[in-house]
Amino acid sequence: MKIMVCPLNGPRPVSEFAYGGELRNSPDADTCSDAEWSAYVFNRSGSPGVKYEWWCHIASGFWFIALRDTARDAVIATYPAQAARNLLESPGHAP
Amino acid sequence: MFTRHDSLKPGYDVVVIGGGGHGLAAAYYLARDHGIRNVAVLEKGYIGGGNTGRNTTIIRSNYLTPEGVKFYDESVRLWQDLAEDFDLNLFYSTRGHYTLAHTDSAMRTMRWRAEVNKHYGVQSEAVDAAFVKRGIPAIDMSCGGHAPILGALFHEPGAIARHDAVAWGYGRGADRRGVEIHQQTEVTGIRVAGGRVVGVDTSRGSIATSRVLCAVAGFTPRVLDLVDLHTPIYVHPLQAMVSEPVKPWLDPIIVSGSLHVYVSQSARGELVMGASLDPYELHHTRSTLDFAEGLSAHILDMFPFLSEVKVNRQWAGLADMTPDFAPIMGVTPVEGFYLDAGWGTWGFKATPVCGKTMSQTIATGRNHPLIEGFSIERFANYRMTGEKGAAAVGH
Amino acid sequence: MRRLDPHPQEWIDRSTVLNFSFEGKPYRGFLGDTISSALAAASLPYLGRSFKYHRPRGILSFANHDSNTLFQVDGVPNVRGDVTLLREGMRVAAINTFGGLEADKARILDRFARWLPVGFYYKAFHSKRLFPRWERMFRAITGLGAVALEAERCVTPKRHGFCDVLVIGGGPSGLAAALEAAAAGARVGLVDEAFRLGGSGGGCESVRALVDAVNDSPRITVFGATVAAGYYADHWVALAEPTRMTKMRAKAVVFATGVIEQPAVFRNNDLPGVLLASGASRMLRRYRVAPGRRVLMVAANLEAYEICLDLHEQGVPIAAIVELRAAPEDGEAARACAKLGMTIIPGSAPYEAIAGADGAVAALAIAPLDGSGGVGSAKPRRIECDAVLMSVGWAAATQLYLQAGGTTRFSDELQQFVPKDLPPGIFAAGRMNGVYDAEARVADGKRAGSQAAAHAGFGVPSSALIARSTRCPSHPFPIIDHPLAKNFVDFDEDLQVKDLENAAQEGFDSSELLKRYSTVGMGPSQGKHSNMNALRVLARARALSIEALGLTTSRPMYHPVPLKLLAGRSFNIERRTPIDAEHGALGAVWMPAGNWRRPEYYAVRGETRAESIDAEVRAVRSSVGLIDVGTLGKIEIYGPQAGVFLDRVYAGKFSDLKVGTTRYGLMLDESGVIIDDGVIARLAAETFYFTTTTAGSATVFRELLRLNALWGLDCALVNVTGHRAAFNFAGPRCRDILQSLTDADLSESAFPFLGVRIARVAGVEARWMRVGFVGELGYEIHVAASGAAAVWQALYRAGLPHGLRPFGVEAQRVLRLEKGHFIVGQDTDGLTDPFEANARWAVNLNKPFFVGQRSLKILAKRGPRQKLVGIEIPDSKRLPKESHLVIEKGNIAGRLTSVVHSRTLNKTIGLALLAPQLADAGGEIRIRADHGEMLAARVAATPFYDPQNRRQRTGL
Amino acid sequence: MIRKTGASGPDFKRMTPLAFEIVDKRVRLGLKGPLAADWLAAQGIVLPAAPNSWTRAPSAGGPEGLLVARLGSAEFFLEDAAGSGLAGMASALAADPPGVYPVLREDWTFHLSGTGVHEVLAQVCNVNFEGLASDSHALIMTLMIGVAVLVVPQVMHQGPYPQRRYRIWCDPSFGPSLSETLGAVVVESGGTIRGVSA
Repeated sequence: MKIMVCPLNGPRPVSEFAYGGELRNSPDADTCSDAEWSAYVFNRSGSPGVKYEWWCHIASGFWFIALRDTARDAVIATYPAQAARNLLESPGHAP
Repeated sequence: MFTRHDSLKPGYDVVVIGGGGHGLAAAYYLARDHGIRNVAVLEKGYIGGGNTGRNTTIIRSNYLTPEGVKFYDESVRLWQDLAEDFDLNLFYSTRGHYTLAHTDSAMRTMRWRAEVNKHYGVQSEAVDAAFVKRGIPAIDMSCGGHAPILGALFHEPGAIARHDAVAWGYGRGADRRGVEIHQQTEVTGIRVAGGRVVGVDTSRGSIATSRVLCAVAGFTPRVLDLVDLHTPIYVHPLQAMVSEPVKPWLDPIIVSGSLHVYVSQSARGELVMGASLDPYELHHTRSTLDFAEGLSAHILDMFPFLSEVKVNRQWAGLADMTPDFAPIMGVTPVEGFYLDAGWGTWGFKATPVCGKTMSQTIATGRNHPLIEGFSIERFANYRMTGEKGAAAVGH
Repeated sequence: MRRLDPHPQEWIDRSTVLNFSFEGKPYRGFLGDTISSALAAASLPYLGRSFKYHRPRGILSFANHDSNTLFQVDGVPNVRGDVTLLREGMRVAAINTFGGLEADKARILDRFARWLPVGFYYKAFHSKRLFPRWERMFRAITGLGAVALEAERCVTPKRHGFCDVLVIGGGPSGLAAALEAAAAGARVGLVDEAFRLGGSGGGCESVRALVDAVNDSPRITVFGATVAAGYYADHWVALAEPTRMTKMRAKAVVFATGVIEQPAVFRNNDLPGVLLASGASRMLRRYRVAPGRRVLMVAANLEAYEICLDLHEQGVPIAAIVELRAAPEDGEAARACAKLGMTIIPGSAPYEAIAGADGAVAALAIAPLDGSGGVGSAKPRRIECDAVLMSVGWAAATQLYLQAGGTTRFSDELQQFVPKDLPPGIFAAGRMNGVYDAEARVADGKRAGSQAAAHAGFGVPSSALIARSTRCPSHPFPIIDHPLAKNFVDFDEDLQVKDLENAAQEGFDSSELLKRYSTVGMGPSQGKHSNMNALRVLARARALSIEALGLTTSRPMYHPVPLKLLAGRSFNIERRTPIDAEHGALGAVWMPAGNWRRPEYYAVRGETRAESIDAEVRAVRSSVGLIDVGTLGKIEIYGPQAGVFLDRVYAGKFSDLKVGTTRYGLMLDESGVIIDDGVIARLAAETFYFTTTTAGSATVFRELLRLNALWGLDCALVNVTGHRAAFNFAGPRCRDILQSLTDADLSESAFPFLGVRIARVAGVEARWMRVGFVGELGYEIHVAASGAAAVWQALYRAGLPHGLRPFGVEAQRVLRLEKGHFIVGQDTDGLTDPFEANARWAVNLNKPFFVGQRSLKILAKRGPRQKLVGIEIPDSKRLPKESHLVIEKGNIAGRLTSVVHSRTLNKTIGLALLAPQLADAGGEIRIRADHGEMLAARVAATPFYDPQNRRQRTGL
Repeated sequence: MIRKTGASGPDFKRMTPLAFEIVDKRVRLGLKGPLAADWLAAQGIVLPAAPNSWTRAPSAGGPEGLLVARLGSAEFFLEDAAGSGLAGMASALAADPPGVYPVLREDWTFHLSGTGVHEVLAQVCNVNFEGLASDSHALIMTLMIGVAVLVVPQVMHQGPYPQRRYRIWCDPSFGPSLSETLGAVVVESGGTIRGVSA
């Protein structure tokens, strides 16, 4: 089974984690067009590649960011969730 | 059975990307029903080597939405005559299909599906526990004591078939009608000018064409990138495994959403078993032990006497997933680029009707009525086709 | 075949005789015998029938991959006779026979073989009319053993294992690797399929010394009779032991998996008595069973001569050595054979094996080879023999190595695939690595063991370079054509050379297509004795190199694994509320709710289920009822921005909620679809307490944690779902009863509807919420789990004199439906938005932001596709079922999502999702019930019961 | 045929018999929040420096003293046998100090100890407990047969030899089911289930 290195709990089998999807920028809800918004809500970058993703260590409820190659299932790096806010231009309308 | 072509022609009327069941079926019907024979099918591996040869061969039409039911019902109708059309035995074997319900909310969903199915003339009934026990005498109705079976959705026409043979049948039929099948030929680019398709670049040279069908379930996003189309499609692996052959003991096809199991017994006597999607995005067909462990446990919950039966082989395919669990088909914003994608875990059973509807759509340039509910625009319009409700493990 | 005199190294204990039966007849073997060795010793002509043509078959390989010797043993199908230990009283039978091994009716199929070419089944019987009948016949003759439907579930444990270096293969190189790694300080796991270490060469002195050293090493854990069934990511290997599975996590893996002998392909090469030389050798050394009295060796490598010497030494006469090569390599063994006067016939090939009266081999026809590798026109000559051993080549056991991401190339020098690029932490050694000579194999093992240990952080990696074998152990094309065919490439599937050639001819001419069309390699042995020769046939047919064709993908299982080992105990964990026992004592009839169990209703002697549920409802409406709602998700949120957070995750506004009050909340996803609901209570300026649905509790809390991590607001979430119990105590009498259990002032003015208070009840601190899900004066009482039983009992006792009934999920469904409350997931589906659910009132679109808000603005423009409305059915005789459809002008126009017959209202009521044009109050609709019966119904305003909601507000 | 190597380190060679024990709930205090650490320090509590670790402070609470566990960085779980200062702290916490939030801890508590303890753990959990240092003060958050648990490895000095004991906490709603399952595995492995004790 894949090993994933949780920034808090260290290396654990991937079965201890829940996948939270790709870390994505959302358009500005107040200024974007309906088309831009629906594209954000539904569309995905479906091709294989190296992506920033949300992962949660289930037992500790600890969310973090993993940089993963979805072609090889290789976890390249993991970061605490705070990293999400630096990685995103607009972190889902952070206040 | 197939002609080997040493080189590509400079141009084709239609280029089909993907030599799986869907692509070959579309080519077959283009040639047979629409007289379009100057067609190339480009397959980067070998024909039927993708999900056509990796699925668990279940054929049914007991879907939840009117769009889905009508579409798959037409497919089941086409399946009936396929073997004779091909002069090739597809081992199309009608077994009856049980979707087990272990909770009252599952029973509600089964009845919902049954009512919609019957409305469109599909044989489908929500049945009680006693009916299930009569139909599957060997099953442990308590499922190991922790998931008692309350009833099921019973779909009498549910069937299985020899998956590879479907690709071979369509391939041979297309080949005989002049379609060129090029294996080990990978598409590296799609040339678009003024919003319309003008050609295709491949690992074996460039082709001029004005019409391209993308039928590459599991690889769709990569091809869509070539024409800069954005869709909700994301890819997760779907795994399956097969046992050693044993003498026939299981006729019907059994699916349990709660236990994440589906199982049938092939003509060779193997138990063909599957479960739900892998939990995260991946474009790799590796196998996992967790899958084999979880599935084995649930199989034994239903059939404890299989303890000593051995698992021969496990494998995986790549599934195009969509938010509403319905496919994305037909014309696209790129003129001349046609899409047959988003098959989730249901592509095999749709093979004939996809060939039929996509070939007509390509020939006429207008979406076939049966696929209007599956258009690429439905997301932007917030008009999803809610197949999701029926799809815990909907194989 | 016969048993020889005892030998010190034999694996059997002749002092213990075991009685067993085969095909109903009694036989005897010794302790330590396998089924196959005992039957071989009994000199039976053949032991099984083949899969397709039902040809008689005998022992082939004795290597755990012998599909000729699969048996039905005490009701268990497909038992491998060559590796299954004999037990006293075992009942053994051949599989896949009709009327027994000898009388097998299906043996007639062998005569039809000519009319059953490859792909036959694709080309015949496919008319719609004929197929079903033919399929029944076809299915009956396929399949191998039969499952015993009455057999019980066999439960075996599964465990996680951990080691630094895992060595797969207990032959010389594996043993050396394990010892070297252990010497470097690594903890080592050593796995081998056989009962004893040592591999095929287990007999010799030097190897026995290695075995002893391994058994003495405290750092090495040996897994015997264990199959490394699959390699999974990050050095995780499934070890299938006889009675349990170990999921071994290693830091490095050494593949010393050896090689698997491949048969020569000639007419009737599947006759009983024709077997692989290595198999004969194992049978001889381990079980002292001689392959025959007059043995003929088909040779193409050095091993052939070594085994001949071995046989000679044991007194087994060698009829002749038929050497496919122009001359044997100039080795000691070959010279010794010659010196012993064995007849060596070089440059010759087996042309046809000839069966005797008993069906086993009686002679071999051989012929000189012409330049093209065929036998040309030369007249075959016949040599009498009762056993033919084949020693013509090997295939590297690269399956697991390939699963681990290793790559191979085909070595023309060695005529086998050898490792090319090895991923980090993966090492290969021994014959699988192309190293054949005895000393070199040990040296290669040491090298690999040292490098693996170093990779795991122990010692310095060896820099030794071990050269691959210079002699070729495998013949490039040990395949002889015959006009009458029956020259089998795949014994599992009865595939002959021509079958593969025809498949290639038809265009199935890549490794993968050939496999799928001809099914070569798909049988129980997964091609371990056939894939190499099949590749050679395909390469010849296409005039391509084997390297160019390549191997088919290798997938788990390396060797078939019983479902029981994979399943293990299959634990099933259930959640229970702290008063689970109280429910039991009150006669609860359980129903599953997610992974919880909840009382559906409480059975009372003398009442039917319906009567009990009615009585529970009546109690709530007329007096008081008590229900355990502890399965609801319960979450606390603290901090200066707690209110802001709730504003962002719920559709309603909560930052303005007054301390001491509660408000209903609706949770949406980004697309505006309803995913959850609950009640939010403000306990203090910076403290909120809220509930989620039972089904949603885990996922909703996890998503809230994610959003909090994303937004970085100054607040913290605590999930107390399991730590707090919750009861709903409801009914006109509940306030008076409760007042007797608390000092808190429960008066309307002090504790109004929708208020929340913290006060003791029965001496336990509790959070009280005045909410009205069931539509009566009611209090939801939340207490710490440890206080739950006391409070429940106090409420129950206090209520009893007033006619209290504990009520379950069913009664609650009736009560909530009488109030017209919807249940997320039952009355809404995966696409329902608040407009459609008639819950616009719970949405505040004017907030700066909340999840789903932007999509709601789009949905508002689009307009609802359906509307959730109340309906009444005048005809109270007929009760439709939930999910029955609403039909309008022959089309589906909606669906009944909830329905009950309300005794309280004395009418049938429900909720339905309807097409908007039908959704106006008073509108007539038609529901199609069972058997197509159409029921008239009317759209009605909700709540059905107490429309002004007076009762829950004032308790009047 | 299958031989196991010795258990981890020289100091657990002679273990007491395998046992599973459901432990009485003790006086507990759970809290989290940005200022939780400071607040506890102000109460005179010595905190584990590293996230996911624990310390034991001598206290009136009996031989085992006060257990202070740090879950992640900003959450704490204190446990003590009868009485001790925790009750006082709880009331101080009730005054809602800013940045410090109470966490209700009604967990079920188990002890797993004795010969073969690691074999039992290996059957229910994928963490390599046997590989932990013998003096490990790690606090492990993991899944045991799918249930989220807190595990601390402890060294007990009862009797002549140091004993490895695992203290396991789980959500009370999983308590009955998890304890039944663990108990069954222990019994099958030749161990005993001890009654509720402190």
